[in-house]
Amino acid sequence: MAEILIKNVAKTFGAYQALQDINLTIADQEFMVLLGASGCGKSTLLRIIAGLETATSGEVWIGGRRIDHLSPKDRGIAMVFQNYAVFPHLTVFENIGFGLRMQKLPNDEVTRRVERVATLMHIEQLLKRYSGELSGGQRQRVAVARALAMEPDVILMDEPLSNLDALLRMEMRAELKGVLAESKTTAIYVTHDQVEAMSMADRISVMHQGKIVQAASPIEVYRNPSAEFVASFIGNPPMNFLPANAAGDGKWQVAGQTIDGPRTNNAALKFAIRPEDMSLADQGLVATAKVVEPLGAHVLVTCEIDGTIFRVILDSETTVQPGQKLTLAPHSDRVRWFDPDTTFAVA
Amino acid sequence: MAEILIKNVAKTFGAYQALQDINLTIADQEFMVLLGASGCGKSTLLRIIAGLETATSGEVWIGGRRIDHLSPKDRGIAMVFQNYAVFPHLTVFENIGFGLRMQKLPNDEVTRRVERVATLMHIEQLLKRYSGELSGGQRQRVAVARALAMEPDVILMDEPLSNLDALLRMEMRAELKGVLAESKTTAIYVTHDQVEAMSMADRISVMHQGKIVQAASPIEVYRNPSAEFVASFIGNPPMNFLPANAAGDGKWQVAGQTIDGPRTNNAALKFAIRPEDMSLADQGLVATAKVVEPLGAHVLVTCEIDGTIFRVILDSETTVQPGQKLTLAPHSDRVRWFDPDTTFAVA
Amino acid sequence: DVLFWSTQAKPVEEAQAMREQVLSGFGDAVDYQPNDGGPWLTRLNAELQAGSGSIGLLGGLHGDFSAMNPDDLVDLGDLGVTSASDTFNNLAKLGTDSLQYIPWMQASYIMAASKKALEYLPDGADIDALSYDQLIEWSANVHEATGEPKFGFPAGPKGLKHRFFQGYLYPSYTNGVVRTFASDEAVVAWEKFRELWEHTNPASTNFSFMQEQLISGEAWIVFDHTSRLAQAFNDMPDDFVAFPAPAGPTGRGFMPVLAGVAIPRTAPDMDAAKALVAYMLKPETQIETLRATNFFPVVDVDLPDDLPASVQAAGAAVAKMSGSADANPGLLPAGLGDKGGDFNRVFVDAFERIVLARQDIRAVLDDQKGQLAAIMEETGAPCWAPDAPSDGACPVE
Amino acid sequence: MTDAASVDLPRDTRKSGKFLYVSAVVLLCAWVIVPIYFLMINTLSSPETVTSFPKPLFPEFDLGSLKFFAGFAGMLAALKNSVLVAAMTMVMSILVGAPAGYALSRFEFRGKGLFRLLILLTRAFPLPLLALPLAVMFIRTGLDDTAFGLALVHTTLAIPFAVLITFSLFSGIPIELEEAAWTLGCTRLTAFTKVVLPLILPGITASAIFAFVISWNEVFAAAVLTIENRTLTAFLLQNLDTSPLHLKFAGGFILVVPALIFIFAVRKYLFAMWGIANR
Amino acid sequence: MNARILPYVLILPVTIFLCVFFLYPFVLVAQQAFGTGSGFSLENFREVVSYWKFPISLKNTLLLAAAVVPIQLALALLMATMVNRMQKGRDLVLYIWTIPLGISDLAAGLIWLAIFEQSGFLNTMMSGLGIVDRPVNLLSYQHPGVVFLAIALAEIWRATAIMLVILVAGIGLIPKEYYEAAEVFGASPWKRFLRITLPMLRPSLQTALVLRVILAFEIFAVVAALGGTLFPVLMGETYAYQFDLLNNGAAAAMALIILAISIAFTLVILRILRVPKGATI
Ligand SMILES: Nc1ncnc2c1ncn2[C@@H]1O[C@H](COP(=O)(O)OP(=O)(O)OP(=O)(O)O)[C@@H](O)[C@H]1O
Ligand SMILES: Nc1ncnc2c1ncn2[C@@H]1O[C@H](COP(=O)(O)OP(=O)(O)OP(=O)(O)O)[C@@H](O)[C@H]1O
Ligand SMILES: [Mg+2]
Ligand SMILES: [Mg+2]
Repeated sequence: MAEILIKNVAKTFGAYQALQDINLTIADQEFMVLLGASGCGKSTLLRIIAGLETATSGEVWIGGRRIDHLSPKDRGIAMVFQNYAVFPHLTVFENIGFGLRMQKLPNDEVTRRVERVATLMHIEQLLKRYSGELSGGQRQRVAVARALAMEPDVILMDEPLSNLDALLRMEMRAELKGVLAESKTTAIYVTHDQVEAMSMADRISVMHQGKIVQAASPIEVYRNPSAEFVASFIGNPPMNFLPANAAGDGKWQVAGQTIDGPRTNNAALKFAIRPEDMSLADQGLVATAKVVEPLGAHVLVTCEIDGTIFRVILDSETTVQPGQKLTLAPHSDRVRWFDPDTTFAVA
Repeated sequence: MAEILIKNVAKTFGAYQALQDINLTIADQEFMVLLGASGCGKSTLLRIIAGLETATSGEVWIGGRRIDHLSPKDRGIAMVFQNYAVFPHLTVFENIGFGLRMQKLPNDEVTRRVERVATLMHIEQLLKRYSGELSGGQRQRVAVARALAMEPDVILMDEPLSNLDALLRMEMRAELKGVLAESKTTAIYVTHDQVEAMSMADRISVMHQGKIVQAASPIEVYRNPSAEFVASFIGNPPMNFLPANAAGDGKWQVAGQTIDGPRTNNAALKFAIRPEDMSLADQGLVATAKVVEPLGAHVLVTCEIDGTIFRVILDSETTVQPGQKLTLAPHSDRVRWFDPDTTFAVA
Repeated sequence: DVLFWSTQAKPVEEAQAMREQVLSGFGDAVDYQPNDGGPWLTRLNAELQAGSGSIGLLGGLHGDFSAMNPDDLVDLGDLGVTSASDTFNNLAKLGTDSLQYIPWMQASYIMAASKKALEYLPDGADIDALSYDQLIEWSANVHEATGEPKFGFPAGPKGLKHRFFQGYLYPSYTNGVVRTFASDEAVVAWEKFRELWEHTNPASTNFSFMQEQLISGEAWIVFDHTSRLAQAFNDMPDDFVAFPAPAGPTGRGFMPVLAGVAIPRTAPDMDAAKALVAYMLKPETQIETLRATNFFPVVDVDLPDDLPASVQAAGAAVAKMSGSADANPGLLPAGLGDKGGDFNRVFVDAFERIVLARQDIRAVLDDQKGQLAAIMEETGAPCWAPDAPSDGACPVE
Repeated sequence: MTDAASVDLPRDTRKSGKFLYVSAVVLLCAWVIVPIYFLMINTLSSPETVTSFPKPLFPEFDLGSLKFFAGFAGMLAALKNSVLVAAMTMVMSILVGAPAGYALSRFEFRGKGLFRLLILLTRAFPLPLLALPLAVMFIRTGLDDTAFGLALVHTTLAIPFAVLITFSLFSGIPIELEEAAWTLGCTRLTAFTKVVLPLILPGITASAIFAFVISWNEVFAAAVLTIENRTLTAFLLQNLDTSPLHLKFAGGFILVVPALIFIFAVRKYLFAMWGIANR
Repeated sequence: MNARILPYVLILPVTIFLCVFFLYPFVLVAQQAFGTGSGFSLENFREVVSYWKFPISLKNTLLLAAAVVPIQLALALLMATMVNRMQKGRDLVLYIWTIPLGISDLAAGLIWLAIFEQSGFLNTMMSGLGIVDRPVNLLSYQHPGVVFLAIALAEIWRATAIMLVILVAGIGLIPKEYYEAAEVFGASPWKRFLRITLPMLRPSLQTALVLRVILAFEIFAVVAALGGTLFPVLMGETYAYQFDLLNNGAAAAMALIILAISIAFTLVILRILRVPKGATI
């Protein structure tokens, strides 16, 4: 049982407030992904859970025990550091086996486990090297392997795959998920890769300026962002926004079009739609194509509507020229509305 | 004029051959992206160009001058290091201005340039901090800003955006491209992000085990991979392969289906298709769905055909259940063929 | 075994000889440990303060003992051994009624010269009866002939220069040391010494043991302690001559060196220590000591003929010195207690200021006089020869 | 500019730079070695040669002076004592000093300034003045005349070196490495011993060298605090200055040799063996 | 263990050690400087300061430190950077350079006296080369400059290795990546030294300088060997008070004065070389 409970955690560095009133529960064996802009406090939160940083206030519980005052080694946690922290004076083998030696496991058990995770991470042929003789991605995999070898109750991973190529990353993702599920490990995983977040997470917590804005399942976060920040942050390219003015009776005026929307008292709302949730049609929002970027299977067309950037992803079959006028029909069940004052979603 | 010419460069570390016979020309002002698996030698190549590592053999020319024997500072190069190498004893401001001070630029010019690139990288409010007080992504941006501030002839970037969130990364990409184009800088850019590679590159060089396998425009690399490695490496998820047996007269037997293909003398080829280049149809390859992963706008369905993993990307509207049989029709103009012996593409 | 804690016979060869030749004859094992003054005194004081210790026997100069608290030394009066000299025995009481230490061995300061220098002796000068003026002239001759000043004077940090002023220069010119410190005669004496200094090797401020400079030829005519000249005579017996110190207007001043042995009150084995004292004073031991250290016996002995060259040369020179018609023997400073160092410093400072810094002689002497007077008053030490006796503290006139 | 010129020019400057560099190294080596060489000449010369002029520039290999010491009673025992004391000093000063250096580099705590001052005071006050009270204390507590007792005093002298050197090097070890060790189940102590210590091996080595050398060459305390168990230095060195020249040199030489052997044995640990990188 | 008490636990052994073996005797000795038995007085200080040699020895000590320490620092830095970039034979070279460490100051004085004395090696070589026609007396009161130079040389020779070893240990820990970055950004070797080595070496520099300066104020044996009585220094005077004049109070006062000077300089060094908060690795 390694449920993680974070209660009212705050952290300040001098005058700078890095975390504010964080409340989060991560269920036992859950795979929680932390997403958020650079500098929003993800690493700080992980470091507080690991016990490397002391929270200015608040409590951290793991498995029903309050652990704020335990030293890192007593928290049953393993961590992958954002900057690896691979020991330079030890070989890859010794690095990976480091934690196991600390637990005084017998030699053959250490060897067995090290070799297992090394194979998993595709670094089995590097076991004799020192970290100075590894490439960036290899070093990162050593860091991951070192944490995995511990078979901890809780694993904290700070962008563990950021320096790997797409192919390897995809493989690693699957293996990580598999290994962690098998060992029933609770995981908190920081990533900037949304595909990674979407495909791996049981739940995603979106952080913004030291606060958690939404914590929900990937599809929920993607489809029903709770706030404008989440909407614009998740999804690549991000959601499009257009101002909407009340036209009464649940109708809203958006870029010259009248669209069905929520019945609220607001005079203005924000209309939001993901780039892929539109198709070329005879009727709809009229946009001027500006830049056309091939993305392989699709094209990303960056357009302008009333001076606002508006992106749409179309099948790469369609040929669009810059300057061309496009009429875009939003898929109505994918349209979302936000209150411009609170920035929160309106039902 | 800063054309880069790499002639027969090889590099060995002890017994390990990190680079073999690299030949590459990067045109003046070109934006060249290096792609390749972790540990394939990308950083090593950059470091050789920068002069931080001496090639075991071969020559490096920049702007028509052979520069192998110049020290790094005389090569007119700026570099973003994979591990940042942000000076810990200097503030962000001093870090970014470091190279400018070395050039003995006047104070106000230094300030002007530093502030400009800092704003570009969204770190203008961090200028007084030391690197120990920055988050990983912030540190990385300092490293990028430091290189940009130099306004060099050639800029080498080793995964410069790997630790940034998607939104910021997208912004940075655009700004990087803009700034480099404006300053007419020749760039070599290592990335693992294929979207980045596709959208930024003038040309992409794909490296594999210390060799360059293909150097061509993004769309070319994506659509017409010159070898199996490139095909499987580029594209996320990667291209699917199935064994094909000659059925005579340009027909090939693939997973029980007969498909038009090249007229060669081979008895066997490999049929290859990208996951997004298929649609559900009445006739085609029959696959059994195993895992269904939502990716936002699409779903990634991992299937099996004759025991081979086979991935397909479908519109997220389609509901697929694991275990379901799918009939997939490949878009015929997207099918590629590879020689299983040489691994090279067959016309 | 007995720990013999000594400031004498420090050079490794002498220490070795002490152990192997002198002390091996004592029934019990003796651990002979020579030390610099600093550690010697520090260790001794520590044992005295702690109230227990391992030092059995102390060896030191008269001055080393006079600086000590008399209560810390065991009365050796009942031992039944003393030196042959009443003067020494008196000195050894250190102003008390009891024998604080037993005189152990003696030496003096003499002159030595390289035979190469002899040809430059001034006309009519007798090397065994030189005057200061002749010495100066001789040195000047050598200086002129060789182009280099060849008189050597032990003015280095460990040199015994102060003894030259206290026991030789002042008695020879002023017939006193304390009373006449700042007299007009003293001014003359210093002027003479300045003249001599003209012909003195300027590196003398680094010289501590003149035997080295004699041997190396950096100095041809030198003044020093007999044992500090020994090596020259032993190594090259045919190259050097020893001769008495020069004479001045008030005679040929000279001064003995007296070393003694004493027992600290913390000695672990008092009987063994006392036995060792008695052993040290035995004539045979004294002769062996002479061989080992070049210090002469303090008891009556018949000197054998096979003594080292240094002993023979020095012995002869000292004999001529004390037997000369104008001999003006001085005594060791007595009654100064732990101010012996300050007393020396008055003379050393005068030397450094007058000779090295070339300050005005009169002014320096008048200045230093105050300090000398203060020392005498504080200690209340009465005058010793050649100063005229005093009631109470010896006055500086 | 032609290609050849642009390539050759820096090559030349590199070559001349290299030459300058090598000659500087050679010069500095000579600067250190030549005086030692003179010491050796004098050690291996007969007494007459030592005091002669001009001096020979090559040793004549007269072993007389060395033989004298070889026959010196108690040399071996003294040598043993010296090594014993130096070894104890080394171990104690590092065991005691390194944790304090660690505390200085990793923690902010009240009294830190005061503590540093105490360390410096220790080095800035001449030991001979302290010898008397120390000796009294030692005699009373029975530490007197033991190798251990002397090692305690020498450790006091070596501690400032150990603390300050380890302090300055600990500051160069990224704290992340230590943090990583903690998350892998290390206590502060094991993280320190398994990760930090190996990385500051150069600093430990430097401290060890200093401790050894300080103890080896210390005369005063050794002379006062040991009687039966004299160290070689107290045994030889303190009487050297009043000994005949040739023995001075031979004695000096004999004292130098063990220290040189020790430094030779540990020299390679002075280098950081693993490049420390942040990532 | 609690991070608040841990540092105290760590410094406890040293503190106990120093309290017992340094502070306790130090207090006893220092007391003697202030008055003789009864009451507090500065008489001892007045005495030592008013002695005519005091200003000279103070001047000499400071002058020597001022001449020697900067040169040693420069030399040690040069040597440290040189061995650091050396590929072949560097432990041999470093070993040679650290040899003087093993040589006590007494022995060093001896060695250099053998070089500078009139019948010494320097004269042998000079007359051998025909520079002088007969040996010149270098260490005499007539050439105070030469005496000073000889002392300074001997001291530089003897004690540069102390700094060298500390700096070598420190310089090796500077991550290579920073040099590479600086190099790419146009820093010449000299600039790299100024902008990377020096600032990143600050802690080691601090230590090396502090220890060296303190030792420089305690210089004695080498000076006594080469300068004889010509070059009085503070520590020599202190020993004279203690062991020749048996005036413990005055000796303690002298020692305290040296201590005060050392600490003052140390504080200045620590101030100049302090590492700003946050600017550590
Ligand atoms: N000093 C060294 N000794 C031995 N092998 C080395 C050394 N440095 C690098 N290598 C090896 O050389 C290969 C290329 O390294 P390089 O850093 O260029 O990889 P990379 O393409 O940048 O990988 P990544 O994407 O993981 O950063 C790697 O397999 C690495 O293990
Ligand atoms: N020691 C410090 N002093 C001051 N500010 C700090 C310090 N450490 C971190 N910060 C600030 O706290 C904020 C949160 O940092 P953190 O490392 O948690 O970010 P992050 O979410 O991990 O970002 P990234 O994705 O870029 O790694 C950042 O804005 C950073 O600048
Ligand atoms: Mg982070
Ligand atoms: Mg790399």
